[in-house]
Amino acid sequence: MPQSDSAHAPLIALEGVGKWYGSYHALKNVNLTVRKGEKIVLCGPSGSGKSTLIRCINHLEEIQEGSITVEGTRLTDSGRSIDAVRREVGMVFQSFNLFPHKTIMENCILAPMRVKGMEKAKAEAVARTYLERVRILDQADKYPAQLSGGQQQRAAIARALCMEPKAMLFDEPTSALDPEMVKEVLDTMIGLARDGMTMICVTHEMGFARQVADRVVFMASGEIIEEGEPEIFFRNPQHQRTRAFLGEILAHH
Amino acid sequence: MPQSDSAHAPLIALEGVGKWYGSYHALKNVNLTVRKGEKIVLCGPSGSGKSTLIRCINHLEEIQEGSITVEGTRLTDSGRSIDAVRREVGMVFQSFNLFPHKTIMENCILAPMRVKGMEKAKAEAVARTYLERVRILDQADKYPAQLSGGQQQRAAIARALCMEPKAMLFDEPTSALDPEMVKEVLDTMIGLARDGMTMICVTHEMGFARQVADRVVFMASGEIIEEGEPEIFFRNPQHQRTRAFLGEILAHH
Amino acid sequence: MASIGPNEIFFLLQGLKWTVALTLIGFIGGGVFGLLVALARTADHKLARRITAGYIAVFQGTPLLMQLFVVYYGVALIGLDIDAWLAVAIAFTLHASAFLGEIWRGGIQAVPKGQTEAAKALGLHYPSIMKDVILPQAFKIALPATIGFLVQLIKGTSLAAIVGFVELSRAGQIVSNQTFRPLTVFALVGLIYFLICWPLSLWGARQEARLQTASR
Amino acid sequence: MAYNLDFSVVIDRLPELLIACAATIGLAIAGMALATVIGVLGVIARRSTIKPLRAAVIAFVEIIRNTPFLVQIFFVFFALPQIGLRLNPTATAIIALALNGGAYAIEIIRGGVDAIPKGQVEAGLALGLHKAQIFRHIILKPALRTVYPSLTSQFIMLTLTTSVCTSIAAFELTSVAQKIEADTFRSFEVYFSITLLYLVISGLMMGVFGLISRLSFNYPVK
Amino acid sequence: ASLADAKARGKVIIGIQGDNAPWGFVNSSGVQDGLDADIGKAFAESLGLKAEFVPLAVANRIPALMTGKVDVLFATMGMTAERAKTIQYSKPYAGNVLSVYGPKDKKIGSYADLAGIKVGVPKSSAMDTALTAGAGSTASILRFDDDAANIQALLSGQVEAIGGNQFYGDRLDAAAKGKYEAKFDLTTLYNGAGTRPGEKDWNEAINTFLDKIKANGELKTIYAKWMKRDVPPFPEQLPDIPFTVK
Ligand SMILES: Nc1ncnc2c1ncn2[C@@H]1O[C@H](COP(=O)(O)OP(=O)(O)OP(=O)(O)O)[C@@H](O)[C@H]1O
Ligand SMILES: Nc1ncnc2c1ncn2[C@@H]1O[C@H](COP(=O)(O)OP(=O)(O)OP(=O)(O)O)[C@@H](O)[C@H]1O
Ligand SMILES: [Mg+2]
Ligand SMILES: [Mg+2]
Repeated sequence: MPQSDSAHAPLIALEGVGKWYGSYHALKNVNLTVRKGEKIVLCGPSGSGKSTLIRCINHLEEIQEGSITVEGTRLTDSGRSIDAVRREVGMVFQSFNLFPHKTIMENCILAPMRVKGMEKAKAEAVARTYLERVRILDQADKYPAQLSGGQQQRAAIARALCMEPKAMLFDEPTSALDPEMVKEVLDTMIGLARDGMTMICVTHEMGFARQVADRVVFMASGEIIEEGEPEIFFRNPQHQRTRAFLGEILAHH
Repeated sequence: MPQSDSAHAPLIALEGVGKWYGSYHALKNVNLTVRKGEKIVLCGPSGSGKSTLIRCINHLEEIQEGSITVEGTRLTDSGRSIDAVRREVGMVFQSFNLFPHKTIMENCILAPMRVKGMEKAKAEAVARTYLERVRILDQADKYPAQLSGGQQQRAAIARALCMEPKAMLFDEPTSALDPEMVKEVLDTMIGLARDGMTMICVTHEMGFARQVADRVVFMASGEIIEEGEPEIFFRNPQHQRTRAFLGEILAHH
Repeated sequence: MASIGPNEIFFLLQGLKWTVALTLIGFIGGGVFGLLVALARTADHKLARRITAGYIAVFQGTPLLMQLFVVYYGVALIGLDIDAWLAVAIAFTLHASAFLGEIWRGGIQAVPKGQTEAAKALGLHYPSIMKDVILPQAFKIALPATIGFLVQLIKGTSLAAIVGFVELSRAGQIVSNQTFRPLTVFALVGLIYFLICWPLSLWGARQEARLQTASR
Repeated sequence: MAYNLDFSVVIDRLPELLIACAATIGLAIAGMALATVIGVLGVIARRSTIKPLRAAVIAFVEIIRNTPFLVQIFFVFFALPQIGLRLNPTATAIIALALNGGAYAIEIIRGGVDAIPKGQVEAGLALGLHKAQIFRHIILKPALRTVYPSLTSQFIMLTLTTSVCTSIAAFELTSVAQKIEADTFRSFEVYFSITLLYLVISGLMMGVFGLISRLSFNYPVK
Repeated sequence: ASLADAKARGKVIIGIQGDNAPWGFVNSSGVQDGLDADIGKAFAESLGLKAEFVPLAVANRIPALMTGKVDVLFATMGMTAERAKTIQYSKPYAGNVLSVYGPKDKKIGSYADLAGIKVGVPKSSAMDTALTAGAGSTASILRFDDDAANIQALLSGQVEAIGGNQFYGDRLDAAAKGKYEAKFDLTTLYNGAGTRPGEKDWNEAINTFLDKIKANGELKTIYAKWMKRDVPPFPEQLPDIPFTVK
């Protein structure tokens, strides 16, 4: 079966990706492969293109150069390839983006029902599993506005998990949270990582990176400057810019 | 002359002040005296009543119990006493509250002209003095939106100074600012303090408190829990709640 | 039976003159009283707020046609013999002041509270707080809605026909009764209204867009 | 003044007036319902990728908003028969009200849709939902909630506009009032009374709008 | 204002319809014209006064009279008993032959033939009153703002018949030659001048004036000019419609 064949083939592969916003060159010749089960932490200064990169992976942004392949499907402008990729890849945003007019449960079952055509009862059962996993099952019937930031972000993670994606993209999932709530979200993500989820995570939580990342990727000015295992990356960064950046973050924490 | 007699009498005196928002008891039996030239830093956890306290001093909020006296004028509901007090007391807000449709210069001359009946030329001369003092004279003809946060806050300070108040109230003047701009505003305030301005300042900038405060006042749940000279206050807080609070702030900084 | 010639067109334009005059009367009168309504509606005085709220509810809850009628004849009925012009001016002023008052109340309340507080802390009094600080900002916020109402008012003047004003619509009706071509005449009348209202609407939309980019 | 107010003619014909009130409310509700549908469909069309469709919606909105309702209803009544579409006065009134209210509704609802944070759409896309599903399940309800106050005050105006439908002989409150006035020449009494009736009708409408809002937008927001 | 007041100010203020040719209307030059205007002018002259016209709509002619905005109404007012309870009519000065008009190929010979069909009338007009009385319960009567809309409704097929006055024939012919005809006459309705109830001075002055122009042929001239026909015979009295103040 091709499935088992590709177990060691990359789940996500970016090759020579170039992206422009108008005339602004936001991503420059980006190459990145993520194998199944790998956890990547993406870091870099503000404006370096981290968000752009992960948004390109599920086609929230179009690329102009190179190719992006997810589970063997090459992402083109065709609706079908976009659908296929989005079904395999879940995404969690900095600002949660829960739907305010739906309860947490309704947030979770919307896509399984509409996209996968799942029955309501089935979708709710799935949702309960994942809400349990992020430990907010007791909040299922509340509306987003009734939850704390940390609970909202965990609900957003559960919502993405309900589509049972093969990989998850996180864009600074803790940076809009009050300090007390950061930990509960990071713990949830660590749990996911332990269970073998493939993850690309933009974050500056270096403790998290040390604990779970297989590789840390450092971007600046739209390019990947350097990547490596966390221990090596943090102890002995190769590039001047990486050193400057790490110096700055560590000073703040 | 009574003026010189009262040089050592309190400039601002609160006696047994009680304040309710509906049924919520926001200030409880607050007693505080501020002598001329004294600098008070007010701190305490969120919701403890710090803003409420200083807003009562210039009657942005009404009190229901006790009395507030400014320069011998007892603050009652009468328009005259409110006017007298507001003329003596300047206030600077967390969110600057500059008038967006007026230039910085126009912001500065409005009150001197309308309240004191000053001529335009005279008011502008006064404004120039204070804009110079907060070092944004070159921005006088710009609109607030064209200035950085730090510049806006300094403009707000200059605007208050143009009324030549005897005391200044600051409500977290730096907490809406980006970190780079905090220092320029604090420096301006330190300068004011050096020149002998009487000040009550709500802030969590403990460096500032150490440097300029004559007394630090700690509030919790609408009460003044403890007060003292900064060195003594920080080194050896008497109350459990003060210790807990200081522990928390210092951990963050 | 006449056809639609230069005479008829000229007659319509004569009507247009009254349309414009009525609009101006309503807008100016309504503007002045609307300001008072807006101020009373946002005042600290509870009774003032209540009364203006009732006033607004009545004028926004009944057709302009009825308002014109009730004012025009009601005033006469209580024994005041007033000129038609004055009656219409009063009716449009009452109508427009309720709408503009409500629009500007929204504008006043949309100005951040900190602005009033800062002004009070500087020692400014109510008239100066309003005139120098709040109203200039409130008008800017309310400009698109104000222009929207102006368009509404232009169209609304057609109802002044009930008290005998030969403004554009009524002129159209008269011409249509002489020429017996209501369709053509009303198309023409519609076109004239459109040519006056559309530029205003576009201007309003532009102001709104500008306001939105400014607040971003 | 020699004139003596005598409301007995109004009281005598109260049953007729109340039926007319019901007719006015009926016209208003039908007009509002269709206007809402036109509003939503119009917004969808305005957001479509088909340029002529967008242009048509814009033209429709501008023409309706910048001409008096009287002219519009005349057209529906007298011009449509020329292309073979003959509608009775009540149907004409409803259609004219719906078109008029719909044009305003398009503009109002569009504002609400534009105010939906981009992140909501992106979250929908990331979950694999399609554009239509996102509009239907994610955008529509919060957008309607945001604009509900403007939409309902527009609908109150629509209710009052039904009075103009008397021009094409539709049966509603103003036409009955005019009939009673013509029969009896008791102008003051009749017009005072129906002004009051309109006030009651619009008050009722506002009450119902409040109720609808409480029932259908019952989710909390920050 | 009383007659004496009017004499003091030198003019009679006359309410007239603004858009009902050929009775009373504002012509394209913005001047009052028509049968009512000519009679009004003659009335003012007979008193040695000037006439000032106030153009009114159907909806506001009564209020204008009642609130004293006009002294008298020559405003194409059909005389009915019900209306006579509110205003004081003078003796009749014009007659209005009202008929039902419809397509030539449709058989309409009486009220009975109107059952179940749509019939248009100008709102508050004499045709309205007559048709409502005759077929109000069987036909569906649509009331339009004015003659133009009423005729347009027939032309566009929105109604199958209309109630009209003696001028409708020409107008229908002009719009669609040979397609429509008068079907049957409804009634002859008489127009009288209106004054405020109880005001004897005006009522008497008008009646005196009307008697005079009926006798000296002046009415005949005016009538011929606008109505293009002879003055009809007027009844001495109408049931429940007093011509004079009691
Ligand atoms: N929609 C857009 N249009 C134009 N430029 C954009 C757009 N989105 C992002 N950019 C620009 O592209 C660059 C990269 O943006 P991106 O959001 O990917 O940075 P980032 O690394 O995520 O930064 P941050 O840490 O601040 O989130 C920035 O210079 C940004 O201004
Ligand atoms: N206008 C108001 N109406 C009702 N309650 C109020 C109002 N303003 C403040 N409060 C309440 O009074 C209490 C004290 O508020 P205050 O703003 O003085 O606190 P603070 O010490 O300034 O807090 P922070 O550090 O967050 O600014 C809080 O519980 C607050 O919720
Ligand atoms: Mg980013
Ligand atoms: Mg505070």
